[in-house]
Amino acid sequence: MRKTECLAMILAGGQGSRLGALTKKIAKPAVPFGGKYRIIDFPLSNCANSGIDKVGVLTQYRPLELHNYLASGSAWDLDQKNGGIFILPPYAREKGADWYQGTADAIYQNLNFIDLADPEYVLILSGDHIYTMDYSWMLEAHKMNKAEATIGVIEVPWEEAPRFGIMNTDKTGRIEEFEEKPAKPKSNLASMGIYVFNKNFLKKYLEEDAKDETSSHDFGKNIIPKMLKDKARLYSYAFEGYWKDVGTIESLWQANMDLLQDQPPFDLKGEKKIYSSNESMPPHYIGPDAKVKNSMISEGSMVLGEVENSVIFPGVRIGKGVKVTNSVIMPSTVIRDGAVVDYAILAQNCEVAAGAKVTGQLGAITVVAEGETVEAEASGKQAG
Amino acid sequence: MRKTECLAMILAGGQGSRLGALTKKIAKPAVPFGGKYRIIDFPLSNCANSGIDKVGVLTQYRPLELHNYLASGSAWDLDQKNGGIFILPPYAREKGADWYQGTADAIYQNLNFIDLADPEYVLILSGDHIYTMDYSWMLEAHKMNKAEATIGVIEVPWEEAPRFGIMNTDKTGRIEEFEEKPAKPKSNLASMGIYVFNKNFLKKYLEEDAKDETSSHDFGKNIIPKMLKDKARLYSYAFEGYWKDVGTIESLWQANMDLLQDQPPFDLKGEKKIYSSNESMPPHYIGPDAKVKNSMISEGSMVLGEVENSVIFPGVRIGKGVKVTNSVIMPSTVIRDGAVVDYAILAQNCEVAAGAKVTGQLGAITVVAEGETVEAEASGKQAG
Amino acid sequence: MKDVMGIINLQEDNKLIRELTDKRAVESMPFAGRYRLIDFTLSSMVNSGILNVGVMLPDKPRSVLDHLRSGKDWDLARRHDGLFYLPSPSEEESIRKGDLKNFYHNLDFFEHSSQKYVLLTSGSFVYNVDFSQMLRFHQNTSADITMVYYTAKEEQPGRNVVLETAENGLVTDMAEKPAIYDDSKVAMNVYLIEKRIFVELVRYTYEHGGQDLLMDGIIRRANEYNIYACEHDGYVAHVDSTSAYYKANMDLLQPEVWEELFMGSNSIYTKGKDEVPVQYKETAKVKNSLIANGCVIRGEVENSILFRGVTVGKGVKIKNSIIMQKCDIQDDSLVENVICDKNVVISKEKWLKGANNYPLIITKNVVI
Amino acid sequence: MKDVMGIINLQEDNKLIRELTDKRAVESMPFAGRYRLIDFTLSSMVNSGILNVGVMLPDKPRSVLDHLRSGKDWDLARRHDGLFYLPSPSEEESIRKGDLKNFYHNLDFFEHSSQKYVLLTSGSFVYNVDFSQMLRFHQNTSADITMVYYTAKEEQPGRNVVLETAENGLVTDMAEKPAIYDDSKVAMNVYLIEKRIFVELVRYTYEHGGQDLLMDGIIRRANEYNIYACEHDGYVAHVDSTSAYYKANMDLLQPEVWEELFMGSNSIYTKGKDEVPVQYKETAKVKNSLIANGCVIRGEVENSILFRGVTVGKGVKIKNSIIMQKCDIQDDSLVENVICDKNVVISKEKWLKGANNYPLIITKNVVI
Repeated sequence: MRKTECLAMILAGGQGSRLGALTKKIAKPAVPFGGKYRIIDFPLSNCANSGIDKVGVLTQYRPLELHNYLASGSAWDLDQKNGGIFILPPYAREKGADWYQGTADAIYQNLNFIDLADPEYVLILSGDHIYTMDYSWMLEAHKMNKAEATIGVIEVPWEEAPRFGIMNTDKTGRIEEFEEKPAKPKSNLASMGIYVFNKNFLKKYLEEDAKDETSSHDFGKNIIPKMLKDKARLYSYAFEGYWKDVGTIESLWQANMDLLQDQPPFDLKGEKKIYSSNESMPPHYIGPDAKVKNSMISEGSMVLGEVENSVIFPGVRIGKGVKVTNSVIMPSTVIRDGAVVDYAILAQNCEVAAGAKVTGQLGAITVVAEGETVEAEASGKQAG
Repeated sequence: MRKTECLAMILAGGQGSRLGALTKKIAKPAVPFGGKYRIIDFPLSNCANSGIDKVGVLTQYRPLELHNYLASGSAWDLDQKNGGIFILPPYAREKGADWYQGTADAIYQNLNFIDLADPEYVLILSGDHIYTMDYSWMLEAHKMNKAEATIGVIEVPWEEAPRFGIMNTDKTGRIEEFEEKPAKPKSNLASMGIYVFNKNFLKKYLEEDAKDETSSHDFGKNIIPKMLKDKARLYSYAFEGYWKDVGTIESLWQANMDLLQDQPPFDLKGEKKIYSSNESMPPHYIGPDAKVKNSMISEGSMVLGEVENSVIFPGVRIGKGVKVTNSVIMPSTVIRDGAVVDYAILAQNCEVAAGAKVTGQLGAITVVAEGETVEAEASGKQAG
Repeated sequence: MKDVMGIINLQEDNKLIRELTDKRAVESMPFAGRYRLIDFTLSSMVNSGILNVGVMLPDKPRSVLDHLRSGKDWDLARRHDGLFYLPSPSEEESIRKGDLKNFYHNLDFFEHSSQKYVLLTSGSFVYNVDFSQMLRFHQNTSADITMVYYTAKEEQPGRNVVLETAENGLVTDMAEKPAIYDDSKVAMNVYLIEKRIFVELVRYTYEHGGQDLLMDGIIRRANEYNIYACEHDGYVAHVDSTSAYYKANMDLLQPEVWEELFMGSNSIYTKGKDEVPVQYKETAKVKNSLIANGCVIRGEVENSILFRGVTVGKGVKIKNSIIMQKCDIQDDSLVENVICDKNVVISKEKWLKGANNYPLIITKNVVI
Repeated sequence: MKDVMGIINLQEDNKLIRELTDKRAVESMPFAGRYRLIDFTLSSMVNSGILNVGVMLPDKPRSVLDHLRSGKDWDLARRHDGLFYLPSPSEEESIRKGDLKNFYHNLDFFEHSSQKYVLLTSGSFVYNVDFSQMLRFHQNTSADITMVYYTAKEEQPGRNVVLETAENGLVTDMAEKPAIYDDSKVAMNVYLIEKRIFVELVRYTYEHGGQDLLMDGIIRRANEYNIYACEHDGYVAHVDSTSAYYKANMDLLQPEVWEELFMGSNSIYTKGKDEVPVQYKETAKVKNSLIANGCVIRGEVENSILFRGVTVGKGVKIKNSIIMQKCDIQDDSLVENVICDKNVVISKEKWLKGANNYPLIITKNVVI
């Protein structure tokens, strides 16, 4: 059997409560993004494009729906003999089941999975970010540095640095200090929440941390500082490019809008493709009286009205006389004749009745939750 | 999307404690049987051969190891777009995780999985039995009878009937009475633990049963009697052929030995193939001084000594001067020169040292647990 | 339907559509923005529950092999059954003409398959059919051979087999006609036959000098078999000429046809390309068109079909045209009544215009 | 190795092994009880981490297509990359002889692939090689072309390319010889080349009248390239004649060879058949033999290789023989020094005996 060199573990988070109504029925990694993708398509496609073929997905919430989306993993070519996608919810154990307490605890609870796969390196990823990255280069740097841990970092504007975990490194990239949300940052290198660890090194720290009742079992707060205190060989690996947290309604909306710029800061058509698992649908149809500009539209949709500055997912119906502006319309949602949608995110399988209005504003995007219907009389603003 | 007509749920049981040392490291469905198979290959192959492509496997225990064996399901052609194998351990839920309390509770706890698949019929199978059966015929009978539930039954010798759940039916096969282990059975039609239910009908009874605190949440003890009390349309479906419970050490050993008869009662070479997920191994090698008779031997093994009345799994090494008789040797076990093995089951990856002895007797089969080594000085009998 | 094996016969006569089939089989013609013609019959088989499909390779197999590959996109990359390629016999095995020799030299494939029935189709029809209804009809009528027809709604040239049937579906006459008329019952080249009968038919006919399965095997021997036909009342197009190809594409601009073929409970599958959604830029104006993923549009498009990855520059006007994969239509050019094959570049300010009923065809990889 | 694409060239000259390759390519010859020859190079590629493999189809493609199918058994039924079939050009495209035209007419496959290197092998060698070591060697030496050789341990007839190398592996001479001698460095028909160089080599050589990749492309132009070779010191056999075929099979009865080829960390994959374990009955006597699953044995077998599903009756004696899939050797017959192709039936009490160094060959499907 071929050996797994590097195992990826994607922290797909809890109930994703910052995304509110969008995660009522689905786990955060399965939230649609970018006209046809799901958030988890990005780390999974990065894994596939980096030659990593075994991936654990740690989620507390709605594992079955996620399992249905990921299926056998064939969309990402992860259905291989020794590879595959493994969904890892908190299982019942002899002592009963525990919710994952923090990022480190989630990995700790799955140490038996890691031991079974028996990789040399463990790559830990977050399921909240939109970016493309070839992890094999980071792994290469990790080996060259003879590091015990390598942390992906990105330069952020100095004024935003206090919102992040900040690395202070020497000239070789070795991390000397790590400050979680420092008031006065000494550098603008922020942690991307991407870690490569030597497996046994990681295991030792996780086991120690699990015994520490004062720990909040978090990589940024507990594990990394402890490693630094022990003078372990921690290196940074600098990433350049688009990297965006989509963990809130506003940031999710903004990241979708970023794609509509004439020269978008993030090019979905880049050298490495983003794979996703979609139902087979025909090219979309634009009707005789439709007007579409500055927008993205995907397969299986039918547009008879007007669409501007918007992202339209597969299987959407936009009726005659409809105006959709500054909005994100997720799969299979129906907007009937004459309705108006502005500054809104409509989740999957929604219906906006004929003549109804769904309008928000910049900074206060209106969200319609999965499967809901907006009637004409009840139209107006709904809380996000 | 193609609709799932019939969803199969395999009750893969608890810690399988009746199989003792064999289930120390693996779940019962993954226990090897018949020279190259695992117990779960039989219901899975039956599903594949019956055109059922979506299967839930309910197990409390070691879901990861089972996941590793089942992988994407491709060995059974279950890695299809709307199909697949779903391993369903007790997940953590909002209220915390519960162990499955009984067969009915296990299905009840996975009603959301059944709702997602949304089949018309649910086929419930047990993971303890060796047999081949085309379930599509049973489903056809279920539809023809306009039944709400259909139970697979097999004629057992009258003297054994008190060990089973016994059906009393009218001439049309409609079940009038069900007696669990009756002292004086009125019929010899025993339940095989194979049920077809109309989905909504099943759901209603499971939800009622879950509320009943006096219930032990078992199909045979609670659900079926309740349905009969309500005069529901329950039919029997008679199966003819080999059907063997392999839930104990002795029955597992006997079922292996059954295969060695000159005309075995159960033909693995039947019309419908039994599929299994095996590593790729070459034809086995029989050495110049080997003697093999009345035995089954599989790929990747090397036999230099004597083998009689035994079943040898893949990758086994049998050294010079070894005598293996009346035994079952599971994958990758090594028996070194001059050792003697009689009336024993050796689990996977065991080692029997040169000159060591592992001997049991009829009715008291010796078991060596996975990964253990039997030294020459410590040789002799080990408890099963 | 696990008792039925499918066979797709890719041995069509290409002459009427030569410009577009110079390097490919007609069945692998790009169609409807992202499909190939063969996707329709193959998806219909898969959706009907057929798990074992043999594809009789055409003389130019490259485009078919490249499209279908492992069969995974149709769920046919299976360990048991799944997609099989059946090559034509080499010259030393047979120098006879016609499709019958291909069946004859692949008879072992039929004999080794476990299914009881054979469903034989051709790859040049556009339809979305549930063949499981056909099996039920076949079993109820106890037919030896069941065919499928559609009722023509208008006159149309082109060789087709036209049926006459009794009320119960029994075929009373069957003949190849040079054109079809209103209410003709036109055969869709779909045959359901018990395998035993099919093997006997192929073997007997070939060994007695037959060349063509339909002509020599079925039409000439029609009186020996109990032949029934059932009607398909959904959308059908037979792509046997350039004009039929153009018309069938344009039919999809009727939303009812688009909905019926693609958006019902049975999808049409094709090779996945992971293209990004269509980007409509500030200056885009699109009307009554089908636009496939991967396109970037800055110009005007009307009554047209754009395949995956087409770029439409500023000031471009595309009308009544079919633009295949990865074409690049550069700024200020005009394209009307045109079929552009794959990878064509129309450079800036070019004007291309075909006739209303006779589209201009631009062959693959050309730069204009 | 995700930067390397594999190409298996199935264009071998079959003449020396004609009885067994009448209906199949030499690369799909059954071997070692359950494999086909092509499994060895294909599995080596997959185990080395190559994800994109093109198979240049031979003139008789049926047996290769039937064996490899979707590529799923080798983990090559992928959505991106995976197994590709590259058909030979049709006669109207090229009437030239040699293998070069096949490369030339499939150049678009190379150009559309994302990998930087091409690994070219042939399908008639038996070995289990880790090509990732070869890539490291190639990168370290900055070679244009890297080849692999083995050092011959005995004289042997048969055309082979023999190399001379400097100490650092630089190839100083390369020539086709009619036989090999002790210590000859024999090329294993494995080439690692940067794709850019490979495409240029094929295009230039073909467009200047070349026919054979090795002869016209590499040997004649050897002085234009920096060619290195590295040694493979494991088991190798080149199956280029019936006697080489027989000998290579018999080599597997040495447990060291069997262990090295099959039981190391890299498996050899093949088409799965889900055969049951071998059943040894009361009267079975088997010595020094390889027995594949699905066999049922009641007689005696010695120094032989039994493929999947062979039945050996009571009183049978099989010695020094290779019995392929599904043969039925009935009671009391004697079979010595024989190669039985697939599905042969030896009926009761028949005696068949070939010479010690010249096995008797029984062709497919024969009943004796």
